[in-house]
Amino acid sequence: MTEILRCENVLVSFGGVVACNNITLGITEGKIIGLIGPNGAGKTTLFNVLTRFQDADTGSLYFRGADIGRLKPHDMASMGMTRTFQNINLFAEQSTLDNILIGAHHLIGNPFANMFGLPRARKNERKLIERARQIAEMLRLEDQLNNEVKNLPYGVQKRVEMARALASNPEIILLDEPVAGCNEEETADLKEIIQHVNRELGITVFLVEHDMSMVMSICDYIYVINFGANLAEGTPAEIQSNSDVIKAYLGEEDET
Amino acid sequence: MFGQLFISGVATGALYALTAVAVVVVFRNTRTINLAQGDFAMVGAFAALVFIKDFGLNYYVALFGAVLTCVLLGIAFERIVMRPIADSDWLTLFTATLGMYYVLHGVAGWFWGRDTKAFPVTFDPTPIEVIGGLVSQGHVINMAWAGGIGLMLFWFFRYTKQGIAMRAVTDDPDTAMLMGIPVRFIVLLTWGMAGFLAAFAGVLLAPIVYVAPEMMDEVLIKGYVAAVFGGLYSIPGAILGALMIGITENMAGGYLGSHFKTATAFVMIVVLLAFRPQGLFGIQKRREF
Amino acid sequence: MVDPFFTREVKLVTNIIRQLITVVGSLFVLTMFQSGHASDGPGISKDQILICSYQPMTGKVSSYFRMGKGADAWFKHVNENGGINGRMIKFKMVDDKYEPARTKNIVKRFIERDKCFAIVAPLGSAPTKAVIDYIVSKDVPLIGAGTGAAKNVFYKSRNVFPLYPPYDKEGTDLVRFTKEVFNAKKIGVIYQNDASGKTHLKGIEVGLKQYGVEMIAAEGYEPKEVDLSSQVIKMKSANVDALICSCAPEPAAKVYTERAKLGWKAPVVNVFFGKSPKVPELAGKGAVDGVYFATIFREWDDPNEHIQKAKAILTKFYPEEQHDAVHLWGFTGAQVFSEAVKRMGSGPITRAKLLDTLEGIDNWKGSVVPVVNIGEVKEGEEAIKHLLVPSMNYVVYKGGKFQPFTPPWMK
Amino acid sequence: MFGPVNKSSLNRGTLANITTLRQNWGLMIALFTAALAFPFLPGVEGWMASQAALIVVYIIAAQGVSILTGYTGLVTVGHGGFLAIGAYTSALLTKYFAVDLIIGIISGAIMAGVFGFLLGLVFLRLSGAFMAIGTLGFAFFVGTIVNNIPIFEGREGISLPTNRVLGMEIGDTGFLVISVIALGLTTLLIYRLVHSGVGRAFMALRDAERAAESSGVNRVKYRTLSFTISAAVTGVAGGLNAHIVNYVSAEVFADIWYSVDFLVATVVGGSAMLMGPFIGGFFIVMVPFFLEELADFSFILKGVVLIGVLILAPAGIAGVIARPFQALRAKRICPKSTGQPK
Repeated sequence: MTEILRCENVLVSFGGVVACNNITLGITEGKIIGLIGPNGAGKTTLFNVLTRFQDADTGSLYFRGADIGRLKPHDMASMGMTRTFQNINLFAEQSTLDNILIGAHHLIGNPFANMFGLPRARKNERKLIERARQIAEMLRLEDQLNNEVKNLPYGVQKRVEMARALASNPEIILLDEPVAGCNEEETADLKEIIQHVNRELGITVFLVEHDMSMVMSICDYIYVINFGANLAEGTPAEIQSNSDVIKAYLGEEDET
Repeated sequence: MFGQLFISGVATGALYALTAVAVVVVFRNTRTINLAQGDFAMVGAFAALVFIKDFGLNYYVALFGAVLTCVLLGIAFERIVMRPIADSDWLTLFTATLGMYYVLHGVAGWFWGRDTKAFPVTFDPTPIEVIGGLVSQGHVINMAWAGGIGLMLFWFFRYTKQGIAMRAVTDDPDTAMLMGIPVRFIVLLTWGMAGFLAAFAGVLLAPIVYVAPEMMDEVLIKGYVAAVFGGLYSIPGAILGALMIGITENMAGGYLGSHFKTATAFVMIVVLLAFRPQGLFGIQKRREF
Repeated sequence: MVDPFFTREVKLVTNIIRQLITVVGSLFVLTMFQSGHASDGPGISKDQILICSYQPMTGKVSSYFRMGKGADAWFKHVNENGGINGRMIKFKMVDDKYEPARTKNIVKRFIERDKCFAIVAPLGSAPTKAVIDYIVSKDVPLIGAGTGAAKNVFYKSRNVFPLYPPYDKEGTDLVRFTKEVFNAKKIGVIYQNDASGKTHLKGIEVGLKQYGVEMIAAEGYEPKEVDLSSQVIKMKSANVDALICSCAPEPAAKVYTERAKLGWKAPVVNVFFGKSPKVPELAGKGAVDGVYFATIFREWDDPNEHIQKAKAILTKFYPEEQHDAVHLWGFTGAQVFSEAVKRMGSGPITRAKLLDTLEGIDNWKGSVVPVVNIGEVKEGEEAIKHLLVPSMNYVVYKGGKFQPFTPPWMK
Repeated sequence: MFGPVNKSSLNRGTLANITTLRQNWGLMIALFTAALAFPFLPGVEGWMASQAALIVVYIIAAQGVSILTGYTGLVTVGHGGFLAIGAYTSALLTKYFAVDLIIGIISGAIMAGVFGFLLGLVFLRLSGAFMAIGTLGFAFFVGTIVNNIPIFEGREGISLPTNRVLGMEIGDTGFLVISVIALGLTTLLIYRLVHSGVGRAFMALRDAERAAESSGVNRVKYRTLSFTISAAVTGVAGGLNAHIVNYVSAEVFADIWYSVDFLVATVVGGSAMLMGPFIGGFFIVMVPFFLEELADFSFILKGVVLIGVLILAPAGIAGVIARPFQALRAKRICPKSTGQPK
């Protein structure tokens, strides 16, 4: 099993407050990996570092062994990494189809050729639309394609975000709290989708989540961080029985 | 020459300061650049003019009347125009204030004509000497008032319930709402305050820039630049920005040549924004997710 | 203040309707019904003469709209007294915001759609420069435009009747003034950074050579600049013997306030378009005391009957206006035009005849200008001979009023 | 890779695109034919052609603003500066080098585009109020330059030779035809832009900058591109504006309210709609036209309409007009759409 994404000794601080303190973790290809930790443990910051929205003060990042510490957020998509956001971050004024197509932005080729509608670009565009439809089909969004996403229900918007992530043809998807705010039915739905994506499409999934039962049931491997530092790692079963983790979640609740 | 240029620059900067502060006060709580701020002031100046000339009132009574007029105008503007579109994007709010600019401009031109009018209260022409430079009394009085209002704002934001609530709304409107702060009321108060500051700006500037519908246009634009200079969130920053612009302008006018005088502020702002997009004293807001 | 409201609202509605009708009408109606003599020029009907004028009603120089109001007041007065030879004068003023691009479109409409007989008393150097070629090419008379830009005054056409002398000539005269009245050797100039100021500057440079005076400082200002202190401070520290101020009333007031503040005593002469009762009013009487102004008109308190009549007319039709020399600019063009129409009698009225009649006005003392003498211009000659107000006088502000002043060479 | 492709859904999608295309094209072609035929109608006089050309100029300028403000979400109050750059480039070339009108206008657009590119780079990190003030500063800066450097002749202005294309004098009618053709090209450009990956990227940056970045949109590249295209389109308007009156003067370009007029045109018409600038440009030019003798009323009316549009029709007048069409289209294309997940 090869590691697709790895970070070593990542340290990030905001004006004296240390958000990530020497975090090291590796994501094995083809798995669903979870990242958990109490509120304010630095999960989102780590996500931002991995997707290059945030620069680490020290530490290194590797994607398939190549150093990605200096790349920009928009370089991630063409490399095969994509993410979703904690609160829904869709292009609200645009249709579902357009939202999905943006996900495939790095596949449009030469922007000028695309803009002036040269034959090859047109062909490419048609192919992208076709693929967007297939993704929509898979996520049961085909009836929403022409609707503006701001008018869609919450759970559907979550699926649109997922579809957008898939459109970039990723090898790994980073999901920032994919089921936050969803009801049980929607959660089950998304869980199924995540598993489908992982098993049928072979895409590695790295997710941050607060819903423990969901994390425990779908993850192959889990990292726990607390106060910005590695606390524990292991299979769901190991984590559930880890005393440090239990203490972090229960005993020291008021200090986080 | 340097001393005199400096002092005159400070005097001019003080003219921009009141408008800059008003721009900041509105921006902090509504995230809107108020293009009508200058026209509020213009209405205030005209109101004072009418009170003094047509009703024969005392200067201070007229000032009070102007303040009342402008506060009501600010509140009415919030209730009628800004509230229905409060949830819209930046562009919408900005252009709404622009609409108000047009309306007030047109109404003022219609009521009072386009002619420049003298403000009946003029100051004693004997100048006062300050560290080697001469300042006219009008400017000194203007600076004193501006300083007084600055202190009052400081006290307001530091010690009054409304002021603290306003600051909370500035920091995080959503949390403030959850904490039980009546955000709507605070926004209304903000606009009232904008009117209050505008009235002072209008009446104080009237003897210096003279009364006409477009009297505040130039001051207003410099006021924005000053506000952005200070980072748009900081009142002391806005005042400092205004003074800096006044001084730099005068220095450029004196040493580089008058052609470049008015452009100085804009060159400064373009260069500043290129290197410090958050303004001189602005806080780089953490990117939120 | 109540009555104008109502009339303006009615005017608003009728205006919109009229505009719509003209636009739609001229699309579909090919031949327009023309009344009056078959031989009459455009814009002339049996009972009306249509003349037009572009004015900065709004925008940055809107205070110069006074010129339009002056002309309008005169024409209202004429109409109230039965018009001229049975015809009323319709004076149409349109706002161009002092933007040349708008002016051009407006003038096109004047000439092509409205069929204006003549353009009378419009305002502005830049707008006029933008449209003068077009106006002349359509053979339309341009009478009394408020501009001293060289192009407009020296335009080679019979159709142009400039109002006052070009600014560069005035500039040269002012240098002579500083030399012979102030006995200055080194002068400074503060000028408006636009067509008027720069033309003055050109003339001043000519004058420097002619009279052996040196210009050691020249500072410009933007028309709407808030504060002119740096310019005045620079003048003072350059230690000039005398100052020429090519300033409009509001900036002039700012300059004199600043000058008084600094306690600077060098003598000053101001160009004529800054001569306004506004200056002492805005700056305070003390600050303007002893300042010389060029002027092209008599004072409003001059006992001359025409001045007093103009005052009465203006008070009647524009009661809220404060009397200013700029009103008289408008009066001049309007009065000369109506005199010419009067002289044409009841026969057919054409543009060619108007030009001939205007050129026939000699030694006429019936307007706010002391004497109007319009010379003859042949095709291809400069319009400068058409000047309505050829001479320039000087006043000095002393003891709270403008007093006539005659420089040595005019005695 | 994604499982079986459902043919029927694919057809529906293609249909959707083609219908959008056809409806817009139909309307646009009708509009342009009408505009081109207009000057040749009986009873149309020269001033109407030049008035119509002025409207066209405002439409093009508003289109320029709409690219940046409407589609990319960066509010600009400084497009008067680009207009000036386009106008002066074209003016100086036609006056001193006697180049063809069309080449002059194209050069103006290129020059404005170059400045747009630079400004885009300078203001890379700005948005919202800061962007507005920054662009405002730029416009003033350009105004000061043209007012004070002798070759631009400041407020005195430059009178230009009569308009010639390929050596022929074109007059008002010919000029209108040229303007309408230019408008056609800019409209086509915007249409292609909006319906391509580039336009999608612009709108993505507008709606959710971070999500766009994580989807692979290079923020720097696309923001700068948007600035460049927007400035170039406004530069076209500038070139036309110079030749419509054969006169350029700093009197106009040093004035912020000119830039603001374009913004108003964009917002009133509908900032992110193809039709928006058309309605807005018409509005801005025709309000003072209908109220030409009542200048103050034209101010008031402009303000009241602007505020009214913002409150009643936030998507602009074009949004109101488009609403029934959109509803109709949605019904036809997605008859089953209920807005609820299955």
